[in-house]
Amino acid sequence: MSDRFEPVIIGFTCNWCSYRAADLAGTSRIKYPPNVRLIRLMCTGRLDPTFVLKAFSEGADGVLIAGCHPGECHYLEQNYKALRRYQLMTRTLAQFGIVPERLRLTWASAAEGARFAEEIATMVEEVRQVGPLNWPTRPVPRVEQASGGAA
Amino acid sequence: MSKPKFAMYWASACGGCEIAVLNIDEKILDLDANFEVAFWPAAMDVKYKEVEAMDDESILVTLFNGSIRTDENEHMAHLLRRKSKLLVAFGSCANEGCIPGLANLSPREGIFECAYTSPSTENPDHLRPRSAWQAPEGTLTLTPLQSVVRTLDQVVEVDYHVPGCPPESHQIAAVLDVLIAVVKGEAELPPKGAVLGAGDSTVCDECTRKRDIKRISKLSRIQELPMLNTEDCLLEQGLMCSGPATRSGCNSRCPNVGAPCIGCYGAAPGVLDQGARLMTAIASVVDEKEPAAIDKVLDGLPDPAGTFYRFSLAHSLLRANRAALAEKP
Amino acid sequence: MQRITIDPLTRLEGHGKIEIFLDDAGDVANAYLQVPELRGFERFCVGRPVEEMPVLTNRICGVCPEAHHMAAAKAADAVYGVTPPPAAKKLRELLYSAFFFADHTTHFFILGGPDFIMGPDTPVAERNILGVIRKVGLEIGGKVIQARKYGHTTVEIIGGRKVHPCTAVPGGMTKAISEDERKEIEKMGRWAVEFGQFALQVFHDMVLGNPEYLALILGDAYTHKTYYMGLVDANNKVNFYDGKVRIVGPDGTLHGMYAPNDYTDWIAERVEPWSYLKFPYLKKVGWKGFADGAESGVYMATPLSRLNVSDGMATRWPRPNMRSSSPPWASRPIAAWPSTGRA
Amino acid sequence: MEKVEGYVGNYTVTIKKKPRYVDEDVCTGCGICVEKCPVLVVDDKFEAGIGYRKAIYWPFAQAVPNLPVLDPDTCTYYIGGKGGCKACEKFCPTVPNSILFDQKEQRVTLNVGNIILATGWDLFDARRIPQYGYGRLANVFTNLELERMCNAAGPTGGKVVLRDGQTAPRTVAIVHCVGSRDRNYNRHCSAICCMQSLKTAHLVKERTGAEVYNFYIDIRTPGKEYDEFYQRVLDDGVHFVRGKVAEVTDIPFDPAEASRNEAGTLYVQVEDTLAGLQRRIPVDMVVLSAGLEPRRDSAAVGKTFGIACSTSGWFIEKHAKMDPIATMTEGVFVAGCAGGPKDIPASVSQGAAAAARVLNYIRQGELALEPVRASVLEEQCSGCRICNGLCPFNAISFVEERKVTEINAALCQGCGTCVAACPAGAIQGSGFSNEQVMAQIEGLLRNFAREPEVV
Repeated sequence: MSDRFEPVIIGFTCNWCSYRAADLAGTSRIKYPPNVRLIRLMCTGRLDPTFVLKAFSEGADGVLIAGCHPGECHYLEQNYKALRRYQLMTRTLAQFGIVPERLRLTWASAAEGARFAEEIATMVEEVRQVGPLNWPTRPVPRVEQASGGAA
Repeated sequence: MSKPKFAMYWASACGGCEIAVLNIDEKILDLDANFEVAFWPAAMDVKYKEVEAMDDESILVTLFNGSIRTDENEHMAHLLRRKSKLLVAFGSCANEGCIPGLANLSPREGIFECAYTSPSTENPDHLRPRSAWQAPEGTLTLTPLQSVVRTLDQVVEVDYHVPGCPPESHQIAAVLDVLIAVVKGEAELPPKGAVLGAGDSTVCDECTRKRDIKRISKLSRIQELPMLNTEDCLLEQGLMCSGPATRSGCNSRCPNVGAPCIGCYGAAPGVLDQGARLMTAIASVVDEKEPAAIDKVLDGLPDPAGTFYRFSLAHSLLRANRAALAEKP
Repeated sequence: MQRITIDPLTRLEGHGKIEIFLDDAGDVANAYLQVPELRGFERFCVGRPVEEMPVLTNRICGVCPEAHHMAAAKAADAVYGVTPPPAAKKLRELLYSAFFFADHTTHFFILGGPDFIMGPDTPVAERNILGVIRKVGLEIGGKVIQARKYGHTTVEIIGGRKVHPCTAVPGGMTKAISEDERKEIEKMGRWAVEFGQFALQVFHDMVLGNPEYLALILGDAYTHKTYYMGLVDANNKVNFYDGKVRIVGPDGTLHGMYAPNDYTDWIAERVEPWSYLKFPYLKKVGWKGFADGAESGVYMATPLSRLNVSDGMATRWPRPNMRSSSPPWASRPIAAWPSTGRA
Repeated sequence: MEKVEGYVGNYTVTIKKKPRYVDEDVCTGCGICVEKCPVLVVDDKFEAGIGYRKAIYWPFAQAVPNLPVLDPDTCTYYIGGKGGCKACEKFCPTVPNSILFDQKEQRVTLNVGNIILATGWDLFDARRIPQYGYGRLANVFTNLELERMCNAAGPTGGKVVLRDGQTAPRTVAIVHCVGSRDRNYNRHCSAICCMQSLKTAHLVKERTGAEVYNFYIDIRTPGKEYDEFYQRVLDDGVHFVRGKVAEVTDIPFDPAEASRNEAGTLYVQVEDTLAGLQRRIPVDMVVLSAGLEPRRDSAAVGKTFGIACSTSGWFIEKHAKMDPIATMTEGVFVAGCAGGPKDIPASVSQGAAAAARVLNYIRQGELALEPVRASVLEEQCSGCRICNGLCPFNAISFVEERKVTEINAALCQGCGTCVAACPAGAIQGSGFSNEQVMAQIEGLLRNFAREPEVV
């Protein structure tokens, strides 16, 4: 297998549209890179920035958020909240040294299997250009031996 | 039976926690009556050597404030963990890294760059403090700074947490009462890992300002809001306030005097990342739908990371800027 | 070369350790006061909004956060080119003075002071606040606690919190004080004046009254003939909040006077490889090592130096029957004062 | 309907009942008052403006309750406040008198379990297309006016006549898709105007024997026996011109055309797309098949009932295909054209379906909810009210006394937006909880071999 960098991307999809777009892409045998690992949420409104930070800190190289087109949200307008959070997250993550290419928000209705697959392919390429993130793991307290060990 | 030992130590800290403990006023006598202060650099002349000579777990309770910035801080954390039965992360520095934790937003090298080449510094031969330096009379050592600030529980097991910058004196007094009751056998020890001296909601719970449904159309800075009134919620008047995502317990000190809450009591119970809570709370109530209009409102926050993680950067999920983390110790 | 290490320094704010090298005869060859602490405020304040400086920089020191709070607020005023309204200026001045009273009570009875109240020969374990209370008794100990309580309560009323105040913002203060609050502050203030005289009395009886201490203080160990720097108001009286910075030489002659924002013309900081802390000195005199005297740029910016550079306090003692002789510092700069404390 | 509070099974509805000025309990519906009332008023509601009614009148024959109502705007008793006439009161045989001139507006509160919104539709105002001349050219009618004309009980007794009320038209033009399928007005197809136009063509042909021209874009006959009816109308000899009418004018193109036709003839300018040529057809009468539009107040009504309107204004159903009569708010249903244009059979079946759903709830007495819900940890909620404005389903409400927020499980749809927004982490989702999602993230990234960095 080629040794080129294969980014790991966590995708958050919405149960009513982008998750179904992924299904449709699958059923219509559309090929797209396997780098994205999808997590289903009821709505992109459910996306908590903590999830994005968790993904990056656990080793993801990119995070994709895919929701319904504005105005078509199954819950009427909750994708607007996802949009606002995305815009604030991009600004904050920049100060952590995480470039905008690593966090992507896209809209894909249940019928847009092809478009969703294309969106994933583009993102995989972009993150491949940007390179691995390799966020260091979280320090774990070292448990001292009970006896008076060396300082 | 001699009194149980009490210790208070400060790692990378400012001494505010010590003053807050002294500010429990008369209750300091209860401390003296029920405990033998074994080690307290701010107020007692006990030296490190003497602490190392103590038996393990001979100190009943150690209030450890200050974050882990240098090797010495870490060494003392391990030492006091060994010597103390109960190690309490006391104050925001030990719990979340506090304001000095903001140094994690840029590589450690920047600290030396700024400090030792500032406009008021005459440093023609570019001297830098070094971990070991050969003086004519002998080698002098300085504990080196680590690449990023860490919190106490990222270095050693912590038994209890007392948040706040500094913890409010009435809360410290309450924690002291619990300790005294435990010592006298009148009360059980709280569950390990418990947060003491704080409420279980957020600052808004104790804030006396009127609150309404939040819809933010503009975020301004305090100097742009001379007409802030004392009745309504500051956030609703367009001033960024960290109250909604900051743990209660301080009786909403700052908002009650017209200043915004800056988040010093850390995250609400069970919350992993205080900054993320503030980010999502503010973003969700921005009253715009078009990306450009949303951006215009968000421009009211010139420093998002600094605002959302003012006190909890070192304990957040990401902990630091990528470049800072990448710097080898 | 024999070596004595004092690690850590205690009963002060901040970290420090002293390395003393003794020559073969056992005399001190050299001594180094090393500060092993550096948090990088100069670096991480870059990029933060200017109006947050008062609440970020006050975390430089938890014992004197009010000082950094005010300095940052005044700097922010200057950035916006605004002068706070008179009421705000008075509130800031009152907060600063209350802090000065509370902080000095802390220093006098808890930090540096115990060395003198308990005496240099008392065992180490006793030389602290708990020892002081045991020695002077609960009655006086209670007064000390009361003094600190009043000082910090005033800071809390004006500054919002006892430690790390939050009400100074660019252009003024976020909160005024009510008439009741003013009355309460006045009540505490009057009590504090009493306490001040009591503390002076304690100092006279326990320290100046004890020939052994007097010899120690006036001895050369504590005598530093250096430059003195302090803030003075328009008629050259001590002021804590505002005014010009006045510098006098070891012999009392005027070295210079400048507005605080011109400090880089007068002060420079020296870097030493064995301490994170830098060493400020008078630029115009120059760095001549850690030495006293008129040629060395080393200067003192302490309560003593405030008195040496000024014509006394701006306010007079309320009770005329204070000992008639004018305070000793009236004629020439006092060189001898225990300058422990500020590392 | 002024205010709706509560939730499914527990709605409190406040209704503003306008005064009828007739005592419902006493009036027998004899109609003498209507007979005696001297004031004649143009009825632009039921009679579509081509018929009259009295100041006191029946809204329409099958009105429920079947009682007259007095119109204060046109009754002389109220005009100028002089209290004149009172003929209806004089002749009313009931004791006590049914006419109550000073009856006041009432607030009625009802406790109901479910709500069915069958608020219907508005007719597209044909005046908005000036080139068709409705309201300017006398003999241009709307489909609703023709409906009343063809009705035997209507103002013309079923005879199709021109605006003068006597002369029967010799040639009639029927224009389809007026204000529908049109980017400038309504993009949607109003579903019923094709069939209605065919019916009008058939009736006009049958009653007047006139030459009838139907101008259409597509003939849409989706229902049972609909296309057969279309074939029959074709057999009647109705002319079908495929093209969108550009203009209806009474000005002849040139003197030659003027001489060929009488004054007052209307010329219909159209491009016949099948024949591929421009045509100007002289007719006596033009009937505009105006489309269906959402009620003007649908946005406000939607807000009152906590349901949403789509961008075009129709109420949004829970699911376009699988659940067309429920809405996102549990317990509120939509039936008929309020949800979108449809014909009578569809409206009737939706009405029945909505009633059946409601009966289901009433019989069961309890409600099966989707498992995914949000709930507030009361002791952790600080009452900061960040979440209060985030729920389009009004499931989030603020309890003023306890200064905390509450989520109504019946209304919550489980989208989780408030769970993700709560700054205090005080709102938990029963499904897709933080722990579950975080575990998935860790799981998905675990094989990404990285030991924890023990420093």
